[in-house]
Amino acid sequence: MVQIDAKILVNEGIGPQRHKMALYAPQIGRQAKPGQFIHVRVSNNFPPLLRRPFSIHRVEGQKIEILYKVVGKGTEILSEKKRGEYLDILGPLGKGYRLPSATSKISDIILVAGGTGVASLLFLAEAISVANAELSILVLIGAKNREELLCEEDFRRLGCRVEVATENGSRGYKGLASDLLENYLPLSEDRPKPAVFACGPSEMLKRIGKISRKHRFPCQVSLEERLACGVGACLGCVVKAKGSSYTYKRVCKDGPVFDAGELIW
Amino acid sequence: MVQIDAKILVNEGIGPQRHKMALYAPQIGRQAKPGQFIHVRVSNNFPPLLRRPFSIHRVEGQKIEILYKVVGKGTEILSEKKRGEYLDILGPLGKGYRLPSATSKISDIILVAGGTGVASLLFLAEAISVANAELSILVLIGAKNREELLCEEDFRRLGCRVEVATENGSRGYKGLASDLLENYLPLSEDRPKPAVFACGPSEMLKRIGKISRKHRFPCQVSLEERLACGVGACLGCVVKAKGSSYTYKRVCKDGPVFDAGELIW
Amino acid sequence: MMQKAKDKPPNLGIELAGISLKNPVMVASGTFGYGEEYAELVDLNRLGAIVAKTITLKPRLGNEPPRIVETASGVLNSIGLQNVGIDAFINEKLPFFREYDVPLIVSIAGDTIDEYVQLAKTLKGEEISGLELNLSCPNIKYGRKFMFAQDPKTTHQVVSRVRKATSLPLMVKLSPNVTDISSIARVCEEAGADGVSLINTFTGMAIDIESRKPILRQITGGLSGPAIKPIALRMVYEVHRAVKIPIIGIGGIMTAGDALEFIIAGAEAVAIGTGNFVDPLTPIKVIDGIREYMIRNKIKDIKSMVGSLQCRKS
Amino acid sequence: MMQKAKDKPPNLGIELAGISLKNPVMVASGTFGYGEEYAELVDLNRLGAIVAKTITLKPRLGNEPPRIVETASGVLNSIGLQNVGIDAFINEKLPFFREYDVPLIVSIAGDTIDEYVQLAKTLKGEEISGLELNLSCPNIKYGRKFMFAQDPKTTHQVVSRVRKATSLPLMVKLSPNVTDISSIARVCEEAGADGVSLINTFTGMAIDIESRKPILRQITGGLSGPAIKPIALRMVYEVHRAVKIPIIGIGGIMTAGDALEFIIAGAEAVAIGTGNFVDPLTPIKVIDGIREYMIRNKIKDIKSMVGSLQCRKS
Ligand SMILES: Cc1cc2nc3c(=O)[nH]c(=O)nc-3n(C[C@H](O)[C@H](O)[C@H](O)COP(=O)(O)OP(=O)(O)OC[C@H]3O[C@@H](n4cnc5c(N)ncnc54)[C@H](O)[C@@H]3O)c2cc1C
Ligand SMILES: Cc1cc2nc3c(=O)[nH]c(=O)nc-3n(C[C@H](O)[C@H](O)[C@H](O)COP(=O)(O)OP(=O)(O)OC[C@H]3O[C@@H](n4cnc5c(N)ncnc54)[C@H](O)[C@@H]3O)c2cc1C
Ligand SMILES: Cc1cc2nc3c(=O)[nH]c(=O)nc-3n(C[C@H](O)[C@H](O)[C@H](O)COP(=O)(O)O)c2cc1C
Ligand SMILES: Cc1cc2nc3c(=O)[nH]c(=O)nc-3n(C[C@H](O)[C@H](O)[C@H](O)COP(=O)(O)O)c2cc1C
Ligand code: FES
Ligand code: FES
Repeated sequence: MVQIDAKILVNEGIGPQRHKMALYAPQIGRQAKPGQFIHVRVSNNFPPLLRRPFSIHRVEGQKIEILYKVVGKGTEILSEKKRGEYLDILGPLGKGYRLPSATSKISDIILVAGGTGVASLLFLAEAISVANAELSILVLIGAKNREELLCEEDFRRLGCRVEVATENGSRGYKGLASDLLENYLPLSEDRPKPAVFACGPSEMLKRIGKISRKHRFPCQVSLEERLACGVGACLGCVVKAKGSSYTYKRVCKDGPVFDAGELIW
Repeated sequence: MVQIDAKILVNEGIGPQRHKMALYAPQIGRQAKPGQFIHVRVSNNFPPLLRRPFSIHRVEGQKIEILYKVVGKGTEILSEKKRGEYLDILGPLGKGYRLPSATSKISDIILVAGGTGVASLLFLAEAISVANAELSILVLIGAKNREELLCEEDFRRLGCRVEVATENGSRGYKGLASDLLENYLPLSEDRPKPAVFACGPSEMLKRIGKISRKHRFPCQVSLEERLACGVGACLGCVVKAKGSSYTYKRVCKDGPVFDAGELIW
Repeated sequence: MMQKAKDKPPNLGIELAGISLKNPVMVASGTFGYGEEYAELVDLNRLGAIVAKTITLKPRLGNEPPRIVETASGVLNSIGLQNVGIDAFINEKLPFFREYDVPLIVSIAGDTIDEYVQLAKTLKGEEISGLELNLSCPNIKYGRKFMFAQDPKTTHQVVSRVRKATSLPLMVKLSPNVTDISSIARVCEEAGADGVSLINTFTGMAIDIESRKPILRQITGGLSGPAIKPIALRMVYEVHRAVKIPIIGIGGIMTAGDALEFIIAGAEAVAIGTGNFVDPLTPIKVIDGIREYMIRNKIKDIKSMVGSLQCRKS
Repeated sequence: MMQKAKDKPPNLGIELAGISLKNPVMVASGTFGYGEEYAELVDLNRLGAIVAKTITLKPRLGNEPPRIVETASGVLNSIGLQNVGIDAFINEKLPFFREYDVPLIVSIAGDTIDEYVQLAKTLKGEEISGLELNLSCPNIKYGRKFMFAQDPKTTHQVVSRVRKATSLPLMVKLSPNVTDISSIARVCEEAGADGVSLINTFTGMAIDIESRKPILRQITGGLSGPAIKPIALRMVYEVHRAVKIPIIGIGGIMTAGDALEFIIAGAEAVAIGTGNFVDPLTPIKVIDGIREYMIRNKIKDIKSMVGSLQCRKS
């Protein structure tokens, strides 16, 4: 974990209200694992007062990328930043996805991405395709409409199979990415269960969590909560998790990636 | 007085931390009198929460100009605005300079400008040279150093005589503009007194006020105070003025131009 | 925004303590002068009501400047109730309002309870819609350490004595500088107030570290603006559960969304203060924004929104 | 910044209620975890002191999320004192600090006075520099409507009972949600406190107008950040004139300038809360900025700044 002033190398629109930013941040890139995030001070002025968290989308040489959607003041200001400016960022933060270990019986990986949830899952797909090249990866991407679909080609280029769902049916399956997942189930008994990794709106994750409980496959989900410190100090970002009765875990430090099974939804 | 979204036509540096901005604002230009100001919302975000006031520097056809110095957050943000963006402005506000009436015995005009005080005085010089072309205008400009001197040539082009003072002596007289004024005094008894108009730091205005009292010449000064509403409603911007014992006058509405004689300093 | 012909426009009108308002958006005392200052920029007839700058018996010069300083998302002011006095107000300022179709609420303040009573009596028979007792100006010390609104006992005395002296709708403007604003509001209700205005400013200060002097000549001033909104909103929420009389929500309102938060928390109406300085059209934009919200959410009557907060626990 | 050889560097060290601090800049309770969370980013040895997250007798789970929402120049939180409990704190968190050369002040809170006493006794003999009694958490209701620090009588009881139970330096953290903070501070002084920490958060709220629900699950939360600085500063100024024990100034400090305002108003030391979230290096930058200010203004000793406000009138 480091705090650096990172130079903006690219900041460009890649879809309606969607932007991609590349930052020169070798110190962070070196350490980064899929599912981790950076905590960005978007402005020295405020609002926004607090930093804003963004998943690490890709690491490429000296640079890291994030992929973000403009939803409020902070992301709006971010989208107006120019190449060559500097951003004060903290990272890499949080606990990322647990990659399938070499000895696991997993043979299939399913990634379920809703909206900007693709951001961390592309990084994950890259990591798996390097570390566990033998695994087949299926990516289910959901979006409101075809314009808002992201990263389809990037996943294909990695050799993943990609299925698409849009809420208005303007591309692929008409419905939600979680429907696509359900269509693949129940799984036949004769082959090992897939490992599912999901990132997207909390409603989607909740639904996938339920499916994973029902069909008993391993499932990691990456959550979003409002963060303050981002480093585990303020206890502002907790989610309910299983404990003796229950306990609260910090999205920023114990997560953002959790086993679906440990959460109380 | 109107509120408009004015398009920025020019916003350029003209010296160290000094900028000139031209705005498309025919509605304001038509009404504007020298000494009046506009009240600018520099950002939809805050800080700065409150508007920032700037004297009207020139009116040229459909456009008005302001001349400003970056001293804090508001003016910093202003200096970063780009041509083509819009600014929410109120104006023209306040009571401007009272021009010498056609029947007055005044033959000489002296303008004393400190720092960005030149802003409103150039507009005044233009107005006088149109309305009272027979009057001779002497302009005394003061600044910290030669780099910070503003508008010298603009005044000359209007046919004014210009004398310059810098605090470090890097141009003209070494000292203050108010010293220059004092050097012209005492005035001989045989010719009519000059009318003095001054705009600049409050210390300078105080000194000039004193000189005017001593030598008994008419003197108008343009004051600065922290404004809130800018339209006379909040009573936040008052200065002490003579009354039965004393009274408070609003810089934004009763001023910013006052007769030096009515102020209690 | 599209609207079918058969849809009736939403009703923004309310009855506030007996005063009919076209909409629940007023302008707060001290931030809108005597109305005339903003008349060139704002269509006064569109406002729910105007609360005039607080008036005292005698004209007051107010505090020495500087009186204003900006803080993070806020403004400190120490105007000190500069005003023309009740007589000049009636003679010189009131006639202006006859040209307008907007309720005028007159804010009054006194150094003593008798002065409040005398002010209320003096205003009897004038063409005004209501009174607001300003018991909470942080820039005036009534010869003692506290404001009226910081003490339940004096609050009760002022309100009940003024209540007897006037039949005009009577609002009481409370101070947030208290431990328990609900109990003060309850006292107002018991003493016969028709409503409470929440809140006046918080006492605060700012220091110039170079000169090591307070920036305001008066040392302290009243904090207003978006900075205080969360606290004001909480106070409205608390008081709404404590009293039955209507609440005027005040504090940092800049947008229709802010105003709606106050209404949902329990305010019958809202008033805009500092927002007027930032953008004179704030009240108008807030009114339009509330209307759009109601159309979008198919809300027919603003009254159904008041106190409609849905709490998952209590 | 140039400095002549003969110029001694300015002295930022202070003696705070018997604790020696390298400089007057601490980190506030609840905003810096148990120190370890920030250790990778901040050189803890440079801090004046660390005030740990408030500890209770039993572990507490804290409130249901959402617990955080940003407001204009502020943050509302309703953590609800989630903490590991005193035993785990001593066994698991304290050892970490042995590696560092920085005073640790432990903040404690109880549901009853007895619990405060018991906590103080349990911490006897531990390697800590002082205690801070948190009497002012707005997210905990001690079975009644008010916090301890909203009532002079209970405040006196807690402080004097804990005073008897410990010889450690004893700070009391006060609430700004009161009518008269000076009187509460005076009570602390009388009851034997070695200092007061001003201020904890203001109770506030925020509403989501689309769902018409409070954004925080707990409905209300504590407001911190730059928004509250002017009020916190005023409270420090008032309390400085009312008591002789040292004051720790807290509330919205983001820069050295902010910290200096508090010191000039009368704070012996300051603590940074929300500022840590915005920039973990805030405390370090504040320390450096204070030093630069002192050099620039030829101030040899920080102590000469405390309460050095020059008021043109009183
Ligand atoms: C670990 C983590 C990783 C993330 N990665 C990405 C990413 O890769 N790409 C991306 O586009 N976004 C990501 N997000 C979300 C992103 O941080 C928010 O969209 C951003 O902070 C919004 O800032 P804003 O100032 O633009 O919006 P705001 O003005 O703060 O909020 C806009 C709206 O969104 C709501 N909102 C904002 N943040 C949250 C939240 N955390 N939980 C619930 N509601 C919220 C607000 O209530 C409001 O309605 C991530 C969040 C977390 C916690
Ligand atoms: C009627 C009027 C006309 C003006 N015309 C011009 C002009 O033509 N050109 C120009 O450059 N400036 C002009 N000013 C001054 C200008 O408005 C301020 O410099 C500007 O508002 C500063 O904004 P800021 O946010 O950059 O600085 P801030 O961050 O607000 O302040 C920076 C520093 O300046 C001090 N300061 C700011 N405003 C004032 C004030 N009004 N009185 C005393 N101290 C203050 C602050 O205390 C602080 O130390 C005028 C002011 C008035 C009242
Ligand atoms: C410059 C100024 C002057 C004010 N004068 C008065 C006043 O005379 N009487 C009064 O009751 N409130 C007065 N107030 C308080 C406002 O009416 C309002 O209660 C407060 O500013 C909070 O609302 P806001 O955050 O929208 O400004 C004044 C506020 C400001 C900023
Ligand atoms: C997320 C958060 C948690 C806090 N937890 C505590 C706490 O456990 N004990 C305490 O005394 N104060 C707590 N506080 C209050 C701070 O210590 C501090 O008094 C307050 O935030 C004001 O300072 P600031 O504006 O610099 O944040 C907390 C504040 C925040 C923002
Ligand atoms: S954001 Fe502070 S603990 Fe997670
Ligand atoms: S700024 Fe409001 S009266 Fe002048």
